[in-house]
Amino acid sequence: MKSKTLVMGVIGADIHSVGNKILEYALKQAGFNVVNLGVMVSQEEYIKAAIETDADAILVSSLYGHAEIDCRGLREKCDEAGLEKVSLYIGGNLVVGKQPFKEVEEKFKKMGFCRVCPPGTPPEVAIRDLKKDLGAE
Amino acid sequence: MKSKTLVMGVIGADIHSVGNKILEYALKQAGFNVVNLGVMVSQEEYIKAAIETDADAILVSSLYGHAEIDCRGLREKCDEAGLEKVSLYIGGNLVVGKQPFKEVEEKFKKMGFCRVCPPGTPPEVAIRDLKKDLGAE
Amino acid sequence: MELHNRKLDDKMFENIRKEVLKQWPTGSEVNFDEAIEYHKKLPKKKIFAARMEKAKKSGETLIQPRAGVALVDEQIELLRFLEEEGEADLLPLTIDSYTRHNRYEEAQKGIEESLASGRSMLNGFPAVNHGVLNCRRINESVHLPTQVRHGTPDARLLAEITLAGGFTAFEGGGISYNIPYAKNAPLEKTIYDWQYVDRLVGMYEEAGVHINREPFGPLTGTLVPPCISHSVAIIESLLAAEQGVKSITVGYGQCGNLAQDVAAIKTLEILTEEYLKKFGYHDVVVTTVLHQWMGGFPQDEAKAFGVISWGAATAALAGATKVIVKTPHEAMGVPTKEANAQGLKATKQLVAMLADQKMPLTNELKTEMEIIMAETRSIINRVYELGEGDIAIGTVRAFEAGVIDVPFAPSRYNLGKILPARDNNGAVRLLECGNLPFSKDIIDFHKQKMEERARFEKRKVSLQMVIDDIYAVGKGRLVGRPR
Amino acid sequence: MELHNRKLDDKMFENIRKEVLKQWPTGSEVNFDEAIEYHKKLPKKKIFAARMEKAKKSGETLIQPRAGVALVDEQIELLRFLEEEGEADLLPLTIDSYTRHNRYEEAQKGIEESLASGRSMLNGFPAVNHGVLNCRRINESVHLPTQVRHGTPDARLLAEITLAGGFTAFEGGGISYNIPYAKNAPLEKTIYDWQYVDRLVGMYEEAGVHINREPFGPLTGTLVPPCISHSVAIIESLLAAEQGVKSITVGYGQCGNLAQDVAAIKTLEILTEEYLKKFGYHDVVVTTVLHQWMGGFPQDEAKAFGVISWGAATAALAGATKVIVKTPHEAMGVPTKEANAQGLKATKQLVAMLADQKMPLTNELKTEMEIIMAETRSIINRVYELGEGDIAIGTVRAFEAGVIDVPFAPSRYNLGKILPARDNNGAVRLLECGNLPFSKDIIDFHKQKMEERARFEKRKVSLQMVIDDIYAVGKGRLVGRPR
Ligand code: B12
Ligand code: B12
Repeated sequence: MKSKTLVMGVIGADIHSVGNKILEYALKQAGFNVVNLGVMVSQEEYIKAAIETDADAILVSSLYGHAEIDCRGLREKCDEAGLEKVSLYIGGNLVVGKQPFKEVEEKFKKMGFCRVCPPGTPPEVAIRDLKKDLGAE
Repeated sequence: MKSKTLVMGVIGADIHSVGNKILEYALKQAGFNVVNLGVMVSQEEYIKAAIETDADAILVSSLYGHAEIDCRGLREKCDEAGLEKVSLYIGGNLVVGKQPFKEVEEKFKKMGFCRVCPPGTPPEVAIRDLKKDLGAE
Repeated sequence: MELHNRKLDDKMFENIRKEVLKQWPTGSEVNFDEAIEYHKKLPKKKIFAARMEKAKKSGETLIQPRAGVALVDEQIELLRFLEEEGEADLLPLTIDSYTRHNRYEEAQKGIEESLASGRSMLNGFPAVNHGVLNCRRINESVHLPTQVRHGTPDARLLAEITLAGGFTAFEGGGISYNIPYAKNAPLEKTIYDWQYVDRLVGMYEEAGVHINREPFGPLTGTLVPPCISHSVAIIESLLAAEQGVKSITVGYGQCGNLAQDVAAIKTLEILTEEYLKKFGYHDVVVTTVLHQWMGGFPQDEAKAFGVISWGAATAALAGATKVIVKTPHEAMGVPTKEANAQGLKATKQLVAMLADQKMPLTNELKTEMEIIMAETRSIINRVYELGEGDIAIGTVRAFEAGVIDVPFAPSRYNLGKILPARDNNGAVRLLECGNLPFSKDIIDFHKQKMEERARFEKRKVSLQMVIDDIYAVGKGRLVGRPR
Repeated sequence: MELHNRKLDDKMFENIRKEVLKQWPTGSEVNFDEAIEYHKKLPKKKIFAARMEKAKKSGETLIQPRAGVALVDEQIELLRFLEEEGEADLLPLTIDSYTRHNRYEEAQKGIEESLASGRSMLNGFPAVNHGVLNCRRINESVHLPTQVRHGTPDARLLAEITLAGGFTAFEGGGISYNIPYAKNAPLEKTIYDWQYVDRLVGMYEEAGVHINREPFGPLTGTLVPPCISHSVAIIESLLAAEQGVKSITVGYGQCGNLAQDVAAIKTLEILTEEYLKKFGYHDVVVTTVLHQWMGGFPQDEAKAFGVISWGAATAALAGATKVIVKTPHEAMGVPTKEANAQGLKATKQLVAMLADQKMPLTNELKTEMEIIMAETRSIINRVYELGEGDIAIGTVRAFEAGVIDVPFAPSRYNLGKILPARDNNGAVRLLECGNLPFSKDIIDFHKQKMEERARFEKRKVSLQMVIDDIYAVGKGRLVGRPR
């Protein structure tokens, strides 16, 4: 079975690059085909990269708290661009402040993300979920 | 005006002696006539000392949390011994655990104490209150 | 009864034992041979002495809370919470104050009122009232080595019950659980009673069961100079070793100046081992414990976390074998289990983060070590002289003479003539050396240190400094400077 | 634009200024002469530079939080809480991330959504959108010196507005607010834009108004070796001094090994003063700041308190002039005001408790200081060479060549070839020295330190160590040992 392609990056004006580098490394080690757009990625850049690489999933990171504003409309724009089958993942410190994660999760699920990962989710967990969801390897 | 006489001590099986020594020192500096019974004082000892010295007030300390059990009936026994006019003060860490002080205060006021002092009450405050209540100096 | 530092003979021990086990009905539950069998079936990881020895070898610093409530099920819940949520390495069974004074009727009242009111009305666990089987039930409900911690001048019945109850470590000693914990208990009596406890432990050892013993290091917890607590720890170690104790943890209450605290932990181990060897006890394993700051705490919880963390860091940098942990509720009352776990977790973070750093042997550290060793040796040697070769007799005479003197102690068998205060860097020195058998050099050293502070503070050396120092940590400082 | 390390000339400055003030409508609120008048009426105790200088003289360690929310009244409430309940010595105005990237429309959206939702939807205070008068309102509502803290590659408009708004200190620099905070901003451009900011500050100084400047020390906050952050701090100090800045606070992010951290703070002050003098800037006052651990935090609040407290202790023992405080919410999100105050209070307790202790100059400390100084000097000297005598030009070339290289930085103008990792005692060393202009001795030193760790861990020196170290503090360790 061909290895799955993931587009990843940190959205908006967010420059938290450490987790992004480590996550890329771990996903590659796990056998994924990874396209890392780095930090400060716009919605358009994710979509463009996903189309170009025929990606299976887009992994959005947001650490700095502005994910709510930055992600608005992303699912819809993907669908418009013909990426209805691409799964959207998001992880990091998604909202401003320490808030009950259940509420945060619901909010982002409503926005069209299939998995919402709490602060500090380790790569092992991300990989396990991805393999399960994408039926990889 | 003659200086007021205070009987003081740490009640029950309580051996916390540090605060007791310091409180004695501060009360004496402030001009009170102080009879310090030290630690592990029984209800009977307070009463005996108060009668012998014609005390104006009894200052009970309890740090270790058993004040509720140790002080039960003290007011009544004082009254029986003819010490109706003697004021009862209590201070320290009066109950087991960190509890809202309002509730603790009420509990001990009901038991007949005229002033209930929260954990760590500084001697200055005790002295100010005593002077006011006893009309000293 | 005549006090000597000599192993209690078997017959005498058995005679006393009969009396002791009659002090409260639960005494009848004690069966020594059966208890030995019980202990032998314990898994190794529940044996306190073994865990301490392992930590000593690997250079770990283990963490241990204090914890005791009135009822058995609540005690189990509390301990399980502390091992799981709190990440404790070692557990305690902290005993209530009535039991500590052998007032079992009052303890019983406390149990009943706790049942009635639905919250613990006792400041610890009344183990004697609950008896052997309940102790075992607790022991079997946890996974870590558990120690009995208390403050009991006469702990003979408590020791019988809790050791038969399967606990593998027992804190205290005839000096350290008298002078700070009692008012009228004669030292002859408490040392003698603790010889019984140590002999009991010795009998367990002879039967092949390891029991850890720990003299209570911090004493009154308030500005106790290292030489005083060291002297008591060493004497109690010698007394215990004579009765057959093989695993001893000597303790010290953090004073707050890093160099002095590290020097204290290092010299405590060196000196205890030295004196044990000197007196012919060659097979005793000595480990150390640092108690996080034992004096008055700040009421604010965040500030308390600061104090707790500094104790944790000090324990790690000093390389103590274990650290006894305070909680953010310290100034207010016996902690909830959550607050207790918080103290543990802050401590765990720091002992683990600093596990790979040790304080290097600087000149400052060397000087502190030398002064502590000189002071302690002069005290112990004088105690030995006073006892004409018998350290037990010497101890009684030493306290009478003020050759050992514990600041702010409640006991009338303590002279109470010395006055400790901090020097300009926060180390605990003596503003008044009382009758401590110090050389002129040492006395001058203390005087000079206090004068240095006085000059800096532009005030005279005086009792006010001592008082200011007692309040200082609670108010957010180490040295109680004039306002 | 052509980059040189030379004071911007007045005419050019005024030309740029016209453009800058047009970037957002609030720019029109800025009136320099009126702002000078405003500043001159500020009480002395609100002047950041004065407070820092006083602390340096008296040996205090001041405490300062980070804090920013979307709306003005909430910002005032937050800061007042931090000065009263949190016992802060210095206050911040922390700016949101949209403003940092000059995306004022998005910031405006954030303000509006915050108004609508009733909670701050921005991770900081959008000062440009709020304008000069709102800044003054904040400034007038607090009692302490307040600094603008951000992370803005092009901070010209922000500086104009907040300085006219009466704040007396401004963080950042053309390197330290680019490399860790941007992806595509060319260094020439950001250094040039920051010359504008520094020149603006210089103009305030020439008009008799003291403004403190602080290069951002921690960079990416993640295993940054002292020589890298020191080099950036020194270069930004030189660039600032050239434009007329007189009060500079150089910073460093705690790494966790005490000896290395103390050495870092000491050498940072020594080297910055040395280079400023060497290049002819004789009247600049240099102070220092230690940032409590800037990498990934543990999620558990009690454990976070442990990390915070260790940072506080390190700052005090190192004698840093101030310490920037983390909070128990760090791993989770922007802290509530209560959590922020808790971090401050734990820190206050420790800096005050340890005020009278300093780390003695041990061999270990001396060695750390020597290595940091040798490394930093070799970098700065090479930068100077690369710039043919011009430190600004040299800096651009140095980043291209990897002569300065910031680990894990998002900027594509950073080579990203070096790899830091901890040695066996937790000090940050280099597993891969990349193109740093180090002597063979220094390279060997690092190699040997890494091999020592590898032997201890029984594994090869490898990238896995770096990764393990990045996670370590969050998981309760300093050195990321194999599990
Ligand atoms: C030092 C100390 C000890 C020392 C005491 C040495 C000695 N002989 O004095 C040692 C280590 C031996 C000890 C033992 C125990 N302690 Co203790 N101890 C403390 C500690 C840390 C400081 C007390 C102190 O000296 N403070 C400094 C002095 C100057 O202040 P103070 O005692 O509060 O007294 C001042 C004021 O309260 C006021 N005041 C006092 N009485 C009165 C009365 C009046 C009328 C007024 C106006 C004012 C007033 O004036 C005093 C002078 O300023 C406190 C916690 C804390 N406060 O930080 C726990 C604490 C009091 N101990 C406690 C306990 C439970 C014990 C033990 C049972 C052991 C255990 N389970 O851990 C035993 C008790 C033994 C016994 N039988 O009593 C608990 C009590 C819990 C509760 N009430 O819920 C505390 C609060 C700790 C805790 N949070 O668990 N302890
Ligand atoms: C280091 C750091 C910085 C560095 C970043 C350097 C750099 N260029 O990377 C510096 C100091 C520059 C910085 C700046 C700022 N930061 Co910052 N920073 C941190 C910190 C301490 C650690 C982040 C980190 O590197 N962690 C280690 C890596 C390995 O973990 P990670 O980033 O969490 O990523 C892992 C997982 O989350 C997961 N993951 C990530 N994304 C995804 C996506 C998917 C789909 C999945 C499955 C998993 C996953 O996998 C990653 C690898 O294991 C965090 C707090 C914390 N976590 O302790 C704050 C934090 C993220 N920062 C924060 C903020 C607010 C800022 C600033 C705005 C400044 C400020 N106000 O203080 C600026 C933002 C600038 C900008 N424009 O983005 C906030 C965010 C608040 C919120 N969400 O409510 C935090 C949480 C701190 C706080 N509590 O206030 N920061």
